[in-house]
This record gives sequence, C-alpha cells and structure tokens, in this order.
Amino acid sequence: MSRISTIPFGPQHPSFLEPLHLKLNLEEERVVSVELSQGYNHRGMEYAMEKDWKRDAFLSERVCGICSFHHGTTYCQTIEAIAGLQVPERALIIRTIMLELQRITSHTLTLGHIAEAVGYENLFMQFFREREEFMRLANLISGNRVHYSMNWPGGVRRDISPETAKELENKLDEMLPKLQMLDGVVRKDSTWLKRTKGIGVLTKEQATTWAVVGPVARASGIPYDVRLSGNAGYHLEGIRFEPVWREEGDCWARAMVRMDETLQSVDLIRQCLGQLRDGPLVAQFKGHPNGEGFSRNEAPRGELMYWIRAKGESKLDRVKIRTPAFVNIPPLAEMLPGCEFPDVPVIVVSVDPCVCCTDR
Amino acid sequence: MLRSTFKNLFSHPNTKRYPSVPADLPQGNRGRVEWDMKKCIWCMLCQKNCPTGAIKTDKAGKTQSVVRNRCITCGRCVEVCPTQTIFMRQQYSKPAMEPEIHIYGAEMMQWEYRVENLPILNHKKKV
Amino acid sequence: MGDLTLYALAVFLTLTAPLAVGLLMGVDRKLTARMQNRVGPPLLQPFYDLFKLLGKERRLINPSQAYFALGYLLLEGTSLVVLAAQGDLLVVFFLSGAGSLFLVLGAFSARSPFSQMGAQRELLQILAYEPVFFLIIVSIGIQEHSFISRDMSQNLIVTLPLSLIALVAVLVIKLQKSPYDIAHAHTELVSGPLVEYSGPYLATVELARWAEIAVVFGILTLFWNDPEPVAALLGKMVLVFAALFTTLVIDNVTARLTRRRMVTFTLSFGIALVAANIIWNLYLGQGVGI
Amino acid sequence: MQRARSKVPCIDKLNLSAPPLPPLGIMELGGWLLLSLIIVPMIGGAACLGLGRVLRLKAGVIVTSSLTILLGLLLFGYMTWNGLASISMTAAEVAPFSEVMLVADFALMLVFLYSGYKERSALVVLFALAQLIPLTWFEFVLSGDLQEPVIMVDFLGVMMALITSIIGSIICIYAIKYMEHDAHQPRFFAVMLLFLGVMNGAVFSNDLLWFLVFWETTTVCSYLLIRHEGTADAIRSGLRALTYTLGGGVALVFAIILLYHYSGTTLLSQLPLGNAISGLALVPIGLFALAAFTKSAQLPFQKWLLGAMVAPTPVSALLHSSTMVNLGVYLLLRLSPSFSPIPELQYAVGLVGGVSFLATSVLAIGQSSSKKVLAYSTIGNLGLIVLCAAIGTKEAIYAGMLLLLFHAISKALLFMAVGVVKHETGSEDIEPMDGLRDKMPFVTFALFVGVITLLLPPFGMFASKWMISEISANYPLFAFLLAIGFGASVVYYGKWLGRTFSAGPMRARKSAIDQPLSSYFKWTLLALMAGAVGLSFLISQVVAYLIVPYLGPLHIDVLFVSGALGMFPMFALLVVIVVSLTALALLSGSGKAEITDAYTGGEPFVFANSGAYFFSEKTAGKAIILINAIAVLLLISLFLFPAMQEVGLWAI
Amino acid sequence: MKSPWILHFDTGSCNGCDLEIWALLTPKYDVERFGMVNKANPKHADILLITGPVTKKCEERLRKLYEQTPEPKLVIACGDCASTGAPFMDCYNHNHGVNNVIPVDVFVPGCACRPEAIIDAVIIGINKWKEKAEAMETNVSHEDKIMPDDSPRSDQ
Ligand code: SF4
Ligand code: SF4
Ligand code: SF4
Ligand code: SF4
Ligand code: SF4
Ligand code: SF4
Ligand code: SF4
Ligand code: SF4
Repeated sequence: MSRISTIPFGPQHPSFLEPLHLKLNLEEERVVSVELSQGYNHRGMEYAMEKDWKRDAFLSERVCGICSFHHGTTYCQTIEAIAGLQVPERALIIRTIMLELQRITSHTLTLGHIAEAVGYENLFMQFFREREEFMRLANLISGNRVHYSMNWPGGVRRDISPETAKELENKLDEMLPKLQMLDGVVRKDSTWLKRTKGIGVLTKEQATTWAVVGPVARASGIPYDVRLSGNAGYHLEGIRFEPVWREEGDCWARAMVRMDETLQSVDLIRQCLGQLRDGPLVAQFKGHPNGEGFSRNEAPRGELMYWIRAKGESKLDRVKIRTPAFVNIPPLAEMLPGCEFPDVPVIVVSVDPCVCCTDR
Repeated sequence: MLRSTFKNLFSHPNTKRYPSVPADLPQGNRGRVEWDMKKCIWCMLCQKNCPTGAIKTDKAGKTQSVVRNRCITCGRCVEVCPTQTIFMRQQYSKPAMEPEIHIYGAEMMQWEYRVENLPILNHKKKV
Repeated sequence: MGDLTLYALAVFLTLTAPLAVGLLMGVDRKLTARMQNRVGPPLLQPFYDLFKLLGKERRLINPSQAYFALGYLLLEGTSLVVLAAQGDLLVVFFLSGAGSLFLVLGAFSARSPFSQMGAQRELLQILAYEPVFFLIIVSIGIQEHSFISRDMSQNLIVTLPLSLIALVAVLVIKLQKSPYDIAHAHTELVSGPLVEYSGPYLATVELARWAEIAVVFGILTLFWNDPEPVAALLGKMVLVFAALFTTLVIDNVTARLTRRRMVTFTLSFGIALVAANIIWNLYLGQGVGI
Repeated sequence: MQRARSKVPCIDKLNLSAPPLPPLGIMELGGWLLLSLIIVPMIGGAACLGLGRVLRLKAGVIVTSSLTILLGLLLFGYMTWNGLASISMTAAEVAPFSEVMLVADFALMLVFLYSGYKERSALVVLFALAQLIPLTWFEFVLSGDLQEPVIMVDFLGVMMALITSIIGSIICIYAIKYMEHDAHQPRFFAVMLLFLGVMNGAVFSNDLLWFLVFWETTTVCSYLLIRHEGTADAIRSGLRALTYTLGGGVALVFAIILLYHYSGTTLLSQLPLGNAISGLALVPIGLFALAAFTKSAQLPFQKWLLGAMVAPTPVSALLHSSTMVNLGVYLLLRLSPSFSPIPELQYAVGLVGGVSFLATSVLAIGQSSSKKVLAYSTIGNLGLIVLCAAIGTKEAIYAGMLLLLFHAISKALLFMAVGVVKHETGSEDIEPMDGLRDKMPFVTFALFVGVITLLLPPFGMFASKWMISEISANYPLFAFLLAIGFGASVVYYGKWLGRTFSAGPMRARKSAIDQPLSSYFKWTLLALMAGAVGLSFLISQVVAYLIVPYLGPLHIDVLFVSGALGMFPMFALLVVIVVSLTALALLSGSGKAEITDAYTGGEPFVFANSGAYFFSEKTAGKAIILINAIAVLLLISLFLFPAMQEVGLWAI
Repeated sequence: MKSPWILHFDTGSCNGCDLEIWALLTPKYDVERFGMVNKANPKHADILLITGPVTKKCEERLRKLYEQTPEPKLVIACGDCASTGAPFMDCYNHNHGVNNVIPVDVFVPGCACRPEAIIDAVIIGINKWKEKAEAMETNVSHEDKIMPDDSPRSDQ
C-alpha cells in the first residue's frame, strides 16, 4: 500500500512571499515527487507594455519589486539599443550604483529569507535590519524605497548630489563591518551549516543542462556573470570586479555566493562613487523607437533579458522579458525529489524563485 | 552569533517607534504630488503623461484631481509640467477607508477631497 | 502549615501558575525581541492574544477538535493540580503526557495537511523528550527516595546538576524553541498541530500549553530547596529565569534542525546526562546507595 | 472431597497470615466449580463439533459461553464470600482424571509427531520426541503421593480464570458474527471453546505434569486456530507457532524432570524459593522461564505471535488477551520467588522483559498493520509483567497482576474493534482507517476507549504502569528501558488513533454513515468497554477482592495520589475529568461553531496523508537481529550463572 | 484590540509591497510592538494584508482564505495595485483591486506603500475592528457574505 502523503505548499504559505504552488508528494517526510504550478501572478504585463513605450520605464519596474531597477534599466537599455542612444557616463555610473544598491537589498533579503526558512529567526532579523539601512539609502537617492523610478530611455531622471554621495559613502563604511559579521555567521555557524550544507545540490552538469543563471549557476561552479559583458556601467574605466563563484552547488554555496556578492557590491558602489564625474544625465531623444532591440543585465537572481520590437509609434509591437527565475525554477523539479520535507522551503528559497517576474 | 545576540540584548533597539516618533522620511522623499493651482495653464500634459491615469484635469471646471491610490509617485507629472505647478511633498499619502481622490481647484485655498466612485472600479466590465 | 493553608496554596498555585507562565511568555517574547535588536511586544501581550482569541468567532472542522482541546486543557490542568498539591511526580508526568497525546489527537482529528503533519511531528517530539523527562523524574526519585514532591528536601541542583541540564533540553522542545521547534515549525508547517484551531479553541489550546509549561517549570523549581521560605522562593525564581534565559539564548543562536537530529540528540544526550548523574550518585560518588 | 490448604510461595514469602478454615462441605462446591470451569467449555466445544446446523451451533456457543462466564463469576463469588484464600483438590480426589491426563499426554505427543510428519517439519518431530522420550522415562521414575494437591486455585488463579472465562467467552460470542461465513464453523468454535477449558485447566493445575498436559493442549489449540484458514500463509504461521511453543514445551518437560531431581517435587506450590537453592538447582527455574518466554512470545521468540496475525481476528483476540500468552507470564508470576532473590537471574529475566517492552514499542512505530501493532503492544505489555515478576517484590507482583487484568480487557477490546473494521471493510491496515470515525463512529469510539484505557491515566493500566515506575527507582537500569518504551507506545498508539479520528468538514459527513453494526459486535464491544472503564472506576474493589487476598495488604497504595493534602483517589481524577469535560462541552456548546474547510494555502486541494513510520522495514530488520542477539545472550546467561556457580567460578 | 495577527497574501503584486510588509516585522519597524505577528494562517489571522490587483487565478484562492478567516476580521489592501490595480491598469488578467473580490476595510496608497503607511492603516483598521466586534456581539451580520462576483461597489 502506498505511503504517499500529498502536502500543498502555497500559494499562500509563510515561507513563500509569492504565490507559488508546490504539490509535494511525500513518503514519510521524504519528497518523492513535486508538481509545481505557477501563473498565480500572471497579470499580462508584456501585453500592457505594448501600449506606450514611455510609460514602460515605470511599468517595467513593476514587473518586480525586488530588482525593479534592473528591469527598468534593462528596458531602457533595450530602447537605447533600438534608438542607438549613447548614454552619458554619469548616467551609467548612477545606474550602476543603483543596480548594486538594489543587489545588496535583494541579496540581504534572500539571505534573510533563507535564514527564516531554516528557522533561524535571529539571523533573519539581523539581515533585515542591515537591509533597512540600504533601503533608506535608496530612498535617499531616488526618493522611493522600492521602485526608484529613476530611469528614462537615454539616462536617468535623478541625480546624486555631492552631499548624498558623501552620505552614501559614510554609510557604506559603517555598514561594511556589520555585513562582515553576518558573513562570518553564514560562513561558519554550525546549526546553519547543518541545515544548508549538502542540501539541494545542483551539480555543474545539472546546472549546465538546465541552463540556470545568476547565483544559482555561480554556486554550481559556473562563473557566469552578465555584468562582465553587459552594457551597464561595469565596463567603465576604474571599475573592476571578479565574479564570485563556488563549486559546491548546495544551499550553503548559494547563500555564500550571495553573501560574497553583497560585500562585492559595497566595493563596487565605492568604486563607482570614485568615478562619479560631472556630466549630463540623460541623452535627449525625440520621436519613437523603430526596430528590434535586445539587452540584458545581471539582475540579483541572474541574467535578465529584454527583447523589444518597435514600429516607430508610441505603441510597441512586442515586448518579451526573459527573467532569471524563469530558468532557475525548473531545476527545482530535480532538486526537490529525494530531499527531506523540512529542506523544501530552504531549497526553494535558496534558488529564490520569484514568481512575479516569471508569471509577469 | 552569540556575541551579537548579547550585544543586541544590551544595546538600544534598532526600532524607530513610529507613530510615537515621526516617520523616517529622507530628504527628497517622493511622498505625494500636489498642485499649486495658481500657476496651472491647463496644458493637460500631466494627465497625458501620468503612467497610471491618476490625474484628471478638468479644464472646464478648473480642477485637477488625483486618485491617491493610483499615483505611483513616479514624479513624471512633476517633470513634464511646464510651469512647476505640480510638486512633490515629502509626506506620503495616508491610508483611508476608501480610495481617496484629492481635488485641487483654482479657487480653492487648499486641496479638498471627496471620495468618488472610482471609474476604474468598474473597469472589469470593460475587459 | 495547616490543612486549610495548604489547600488554599494548592488552589492558588494551580490557578496562578498558567498565568505566571503567560507572563513568562511575555518576558520570553520581549527578551527574544531585544536579542534581535527589536523593541518587542508589551509584557502582557500573551494575555492580549488570549483575550482577543476568546472574542473571536468559533470555527471548527469537526467537533472532536474542540473536545480534544478541552481534554488537553483538563489533563494539563489536573497534572498541575497534582503538582500544586505537592503530589506524586510520576502522576504529574503521566497526566501531562496524556495531555500532549490529546493535543496530538486534536491535531489529527482535522483532515488537514499541516495539522496532521504537525501531529506526527508532535508525536516525534514526545518520543524525544518524554523518556528524558521521565528519567529526570526517576533520578529525582532515586535521589530523594520518594516521588512525592512534598518530600523533596535536598538542593537537587547540587546532587543532580546533569539532570537539570537535561531538563533544559526538554524545556527547549516544550517551549517550541529552535533548534527543536519541529512540530510548530512556522516556515514548514505554518503552525503545525494548531493550524486548524482558531478563536476560543486556540485560546484553550494556548492555555493548556501554558499549563503544560507550568508543569515543567514546576518540576524545575523542585531542584532548589531551602528551609528558609524566602530563600527557597528566590532560588526557585532565579532557577526558572535562568532556564528560560538559557533556552532563549539557544533559540537565538541556532537554526531549526531536523526531526531525526532532534530525536537522536535529545534522547542520547538527555539519557546520557541523566544516566551519568545517576551512576555518579549511586556508585562512584560519595552519594547515597540504595 | 477433602479440604486442604496449600502453601502459596508468594504468600509464604510475603508472610501473609492464613485466613480461617472454611466450614466443611462448602469446599466440595468449590471443587465442582473448578472442575466444571475446565470441563464445561470442553463439553460445549465437543458439542459444537457435533452440531452441524448453524443455528444450533450459534445457540451452543452462546449457552456454553454464558455458562462459562457464570461459572467464573460463581467461583470468584464463592471464594470471596467464604473468605477462602485457595481451594485445592488432592490427587486422590481427582483420581479418575489422572489416567485421562496420562493418556491425553501421550496422545498429544503423538499428535505432535503426526503434525510434524505431515508438515515435513523435522524440528517439530524432534521437539515431540524430545518430550516423549523423557516423559515416558519420567512416568516410571515418578512416585506420586495421593495427598498432593493436584488441583489448586488461589486468587492469582481466580483472576486468570476470570479473564479466560469472561473475556474469552465474550470473544467466542463475538466470533459468531465474525465467522458467519466460515466453512468450518463447528471445528472453529470447538477449538475456541476447548481452549477456554484448557486454559482454565492450566491455571488450576498444581501438579506440573497436569500443567504440562494443559500447556501442550493450548499449543495444539493455538496451532489449529492459527492455521484455521488453510492458506499457505496460515499453515506456515501455524507451523511456526507450533515449533516455537513446542520448543518451549521441551524446556518445560526438562524443567519438571530437573525440578524433581533437585528439589523432589512436581508441585507448583512447592517450587523452591530462590534463596534456598543454588548452582545447578537453579537450572530448572531457568528452563521454566525459558518455556514461559516462548509462550508469552518474549524476545527472541516474538516471531510466532506476529505470524499468528494471519488467523481470524477472534483468534488473535483470544490468544492475546485471555489465553495462550497469559500462560507464560502466569508461570513467571508463580515462579517469581524462585528466581527474583538471585540478582543475576532477576536481571536476566527482567532484562528480557524490559528489552521486549522497549524493542516492541519502538518496532511497533514502524508497523502499518493494526494487528501487528497490537501484537507488538501485547509482547511489550507482557514484557512489563515479566519485568514485574523479575523484580518480585510484593508491589511488583501487584503491578503485574493489575497489568495482566487490565491489559486483557483493553487488548481484547482493541482486537475486536479491529476485527469489526476488517469484517466491514476488508482491511486491517492503519492507513485505510483514515477517517474511520465517519464510517464507523461506534467502532472508532471503541478503539479510542481501548487505547486510552491501555495508555492513559487514570485508567487501570495506568495504575500498574505508575507502580512499575515507582519501583523502577530501585532498579535504575529498568527505568531506562521503561522510559523509551512509554514514550514509544504513546507514539504508535497516538498516530493510529489519530488516523481514525481524522475527518474532514462535518458537513460532508451525511452520506458516510454505514449500515448499522451487528448486535453481536455492538454488545460485545460495549461489554468490554464497560469493563475497561468500569473496572478502572472500581479499581480499589478489584484490588481489595482480587489482589489483596493473594498478596495481602500493601504498604503503598498507588490508587491514591498522595500529596501535602493527604490522599485523593486516582479515580476521582477520572470523575473530575469526565464531568468537567462534559460540562465544559455543554457550556461552550461546540455545536454552535461554524464548520470550515482545512487550510491548504488557499488552493483547492485534495489532501492525502499517510502516517509516519520513521524507519524502514530494513532498519527494523537489522534492529531485530541485534535485539534478538541480546535476548539470546540474556537467555544463555540464565543458565551460565548457575553453571558457573556450580563449578565455583561465580559467587551469587 | 492589542493583538492583531496578520495574514499576508500576494495576489499578483510585484513583491514591492510584500517586502514592505516583511520589513514591518523586522527590527526597524517591529510591529510586534503592537502585538502584530505574521501568522500566515487564515484560521489564526485577524487582519488580511492583501497585495496585488488579484489576478484571475488568485481570485478563488483569495476568496477561500477570506472565508476561512474567522470574524471579526479586517482586510487591508496594501499598495496601489491592491487598491485600484492602477500600476497594472492595462493588464488583462486581473480584477483591478481587492475590493472587487472581497470587501476591503482600509486602502493603503503608495507604490510601494511605505511601512509607516501600513502601520497607519492598521491603526485605522483597529477602530473599525471595534465596530465589527460589537456588531458580532449583537449578531448583526456585517459584511459577512462575500460580494457576488461582478457587483460594483455601491456604498461608496
Ligand atoms: S497561453 Fe499558455 S499560459 Fe496562457 S492560458 Fe494558454 S496555456 Fe495557459
Ligand atoms: S497576443 Fe494573442 S494570446 Fe497574447 S494577449 Fe494578445 S490576443 Fe491574447
Ligand atoms: S526563449 Fe530564448 S532561450 Fe528559450 S528557446 Fe527561445 S531563444 Fe532559446
Ligand atoms: S519553452 Fe515555451 S513552449 Fe516550451 S514549455 Fe516552455 S513555455 Fe511552453
Ligand atoms: S527574479 Fe524576477 S521577481 Fe525575482 S527579483 Fe528578479 S525580476 Fe524580480
Ligand atoms: S507622480 Fe506619477 S503616477 Fe503620480 S500623478 Fe504624477 S505622473 Fe501620475
Ligand atoms: S502639466 Fe502643469 S500646467 Fe499643465 S495642466 Fe498639468 S498642472 Fe497644469
Ligand atoms: S502597489 Fe506597486 S509596489 Fe505595491 S505591489 Fe503593487 S505594483 Fe508593486
């Protein structure tokens, strides 16, 4: 007689922020198979984005509230690609600062989220406490906490004033030791390691087969980072970084990659602040884009791509968004079977399947 | 972790005790848009550019209205307004029992608001 | 003390102990918050919760849930009565264990995934802490030559230090603290056995849980005895706070571990501690022989 | 007939003062009661075999069962009324039967030989021969004394007889419905009823040779009942049971012969006290214990009882609660004064019991068949009784007797409830019992009563568990075995019971109620439920009338919770709980509550759950091998110590 | 009411408001000061914090969660999209606000709504809670049935 229990996870569940439904077939507490169902979050955004390309600078941010700026930036980059716009250097730098700032808030969120999933409430609180500091910085620079609404095809709409830059720099100096303390915990804490090390392993082969991106790929031994080849400000002079990657491919490695990238982002923002020189903020552009364009960026969860076909009017012909979570979610079907039930939220959260951008 | 736990225990909590202390709104916070009605030239640019259709410019009735629950504080209207009629306040708009529409009239001293049957609420039928 | 005073004391203790635990839970939440650098709820928050729940609508999946909840409360209450009347510790233990079984049955009686999952884990917790708890009581019995709590006279904290440590391990599970808050694991099972309880029934279960914890704390207080009543009371209180504080610190510096680890660790660690203590007292130390 | 008063070893040891002699004449009635308790079920059984037609068979079973119950009660009433501690009959009085017994003995051996031959089981043939040859020799050596009390019953015997006669008879009545469609009804009921008589015979026998005959007859009966269904599985299990218990029989034969050799007696009442013998004289005691272990399916002999689960459920109920397995622990309780004063034997026997309790409790967690769970639980509880017998103090025997009594009632109830489920749904697995409360509320309630009376305070079983725990403070080693066992038994019963109670929203329940329960099932279940709960209420009476007459007054009284406020009776707690539960339920009016769905994260979801078993069959298999090895070592030590003592290697 | 327990459900939001709700639980805002705890279970919840414009697929789920929450209960629509669906106004697959599916008690503006605004909303809601609790006492059914699918709100 079969000893299979079927347990629902989501769409509303304490460890998932977003509506995602996992139907877990468990034998005892071991996952036998999993059925993933999505689409709870499908609003029809790509269609809505066809309505008016100017509005999309704001609408594209609403694809996702965690890496909104990455979406906005990638959208603008695509339009810029279509229209052949040259973005001023200052705008590039500001974009990069904001991208990295958002990466920090996103990574600390994910790390806190994993901590919550393993039942380490205190660690969760600590991550979110530090995250709030960065949220405040973003608020200070852009005026908003979540959707910065700073982008515009051709550049940015808000400047970083010298005072703000100073404050940002001071704050980063203040935050670095705190982040390093958390880094120590993520690296060494024994109960945390027990719950994350060796859990949910995605081997390099599997990672290649499933073509995962972002920290998930980098934790499985694939040092793939679009920032190296992307078109945001990372190629500018004076900005240097090496992609962070690890071999293990387990939950701990994914957490560790994010932790290291957080520290790296702090460093990158500092580099950018050093490169912040006077100049125009936005390249002026009249008329409507016409033609096809493609652009990508390294969002906190990996490679984000926009492809747009415009037809020289305010309406766009087609907008296609390929989000990182779109490729990162499917491997769950291979990672979850065989694991223990309590590890399910940990694995799922460590992959960080954002539904809102996948469903759009 | 043990060390930081004890440190936390004996240090002052990180909490900002809102509402006992005012909200922590940084300089340049995009709170809510408001109109300084004396300057408006009724060019309708704000209504046209608002990405969410929050603004309704009534040229005949000489009023500007904004649905607070539609505005995403993108600041686009502030940007496009040729006369700087629109400006952004630091204070965010407050929650209420119904979605609020704030109406600014040329003759009014201050904005006043009334709650209206939002057209968007019946939007569903159109789709 | 006269009979009447004793009766009054027993009744008083039975009624106030769960309330005291409620207060302790408030302290617990406050301290946890402070350890997490937060302000935390008011001290009386557990009571606010309780009263709010009492005022809510009654909802059930089926009536047996309510009966089991009541059974849980009554058994834990009876257990507390026996303890307050300074009765037999084994009876206290068995009654309290029966109460936990009723909680499990109540959780099982709702056909709900998380509730049943939680019930199974609750059983596992019982498997983990019950033997240790039992042995702690046996070790007290061996030491004092009696299981009647009235007869306790020594400072057990001196003679049974290892049992005391084992009791903290039991307390971690009973207080639903990580690393062993397996059954109520919020991020996995929402709230485990309690998922399907709501409103007044949840309040009942919560009250029963306070009584259950009161029993553990009650037994904890037996570890401190002093002929001087004031000193005894003070010592007992310090003991309770120290134990609570220890569990809180443990809670805040650990992640939740898995069920297998819980069973193997608690059983082996707890039993080994108690066994070491008994062996030391009976055979190795200058302790009392039987 | 002549009156006689026996010496009960325990009573001797515990210095019980002798009650006054009853007036002449009354004893005769007692003797007849004893004999009829043995013979009536047998005649009833024989009659059943003759009665072909179903209707008359039914009547026959009911009449015999009722008569047996009546006789059992009469015996108890008779002894209590007259204040007798025991009744006995000498060999001279029962002389006509002696020849019958002798014939029966050899007939049995031949039956065994034949079965062994037919089933191609060398082991059975070997065991049969190993009994036949020494016994034949022994019959020549033995010189019987006609004044020996061959039949004797004291209150331990009375309690056993009550269990057998009342619970056994109820099971037989229950079986009428259960075996309704069976092809071999007459044979089945004949053996069932015979079993009752034989069981009574065994507990009444004082002469070990008589005891042996009855003992071996129970083996035959159980063999026949287990293989009743005739499937390959049934035959295999039957043969296994036969092999194991027959092996125990060999031990018993040698035990009797050696006992006669070393102590010069074949009477149970004259078993030597432990502190009076040493060296090889202890070997027969060890052999008795070995025999008892096989009968009570203690480790490492548990396998036959688990296999016996293929038998129809009434058979399981009978074997587990009122006959067969009880015989083993009965023997150990009688034997207790002979080995408990010797620490080595005490620990060896006690550990077998304790390890059995621990191991079966843990193993039961991994079982998905309800009957297997019950079987493990039986072995575990018998293990507790063995532990009590090993400890051997007055309190321990007291606890053991209480345990025996209450376990029999609750276990019969549980088996019968499971039987009803099997009868109605065709399955006895735990998983399909999910939501049983919707389909069979009454049976679920019976299961619930069975489990809580077996497990929880303040019911009868609890009193004895409590007592064992109290005693275990003097035996810390045993306390460790108990600790995990208690925890584990809560787990396996909890998850089973939980499964039956699992129910969806009440509003979906309308159509689910089954056809009404057969009255045979209903009333037998009800009777046992009433018994389990009622006797828990009346536990002080049970102690006063059944146990104190055997053991004498006790120093400690576990029926009362004592505290600073003095004592308050345990069952008062029960009353308080029941009353306040109903009162509160009425007050709060759970009927008013709105019925909702289960929480499934908002998703419309069909929820399937299966229980947790925590370890796989494979792990369990490995564990069993290990545990059996430990048990075998313990058994060896039973004989090793006396042998070493004999040659002077060990001082006891 | 000093112990509002919350349930948060994302019905198609962009995560922006969801994270602001989470931020509420963390040290900086720490709503446990008011006894607010994220119970994430409708059976325990008093306040439903709903984000997102309620996509078609989430509609039924939201209704179910709402039904499972025992009275008295409050619904707070967090963010612009939960209030009016505005940020996604041209998307085809949603209901343009929570109040088109279940009755909403408090609307929080902002995209994303600030944590402070949610605290304000809870404070407003608690006043309404008292009314509801009283209504429940006197057995006057107060919005206890879910509105029919397509009925416009007429009580504006
Ligand atoms: S297009 Fe795809 S996602 Fe959309 S409804 Fe059809 S099958 Fe479903
Ligand atoms: S392109 Fe076709 S499928 Fe897609 S939204 Fe338009 S009509 Fe629907
Ligand atoms: S969507 Fe892109 S990645 Fe996927 S198959 Fe098409 S081209 Fe390849
Ligand atoms: S690649 Fe496209 S067609 Fe294939 S499964 Fe995915 S969505 Fe469907
Ligand atoms: S993966 Fe998608 S939802 Fe997640 S943060 Fe990135 S864009 Fe947002
Ligand atoms: S700030 Fe943006 S959303 Fe708000 S009214 Fe202005 S343009 Fe519209
Ligand atoms: S854009 Fe400015 S000037 Fe034009 S209508 Fe709007 S408020 Fe008036
Ligand atoms: S209101 Fe804005 S930030 Fe909030 S969920 Fe909706 S789109 Fe996201």
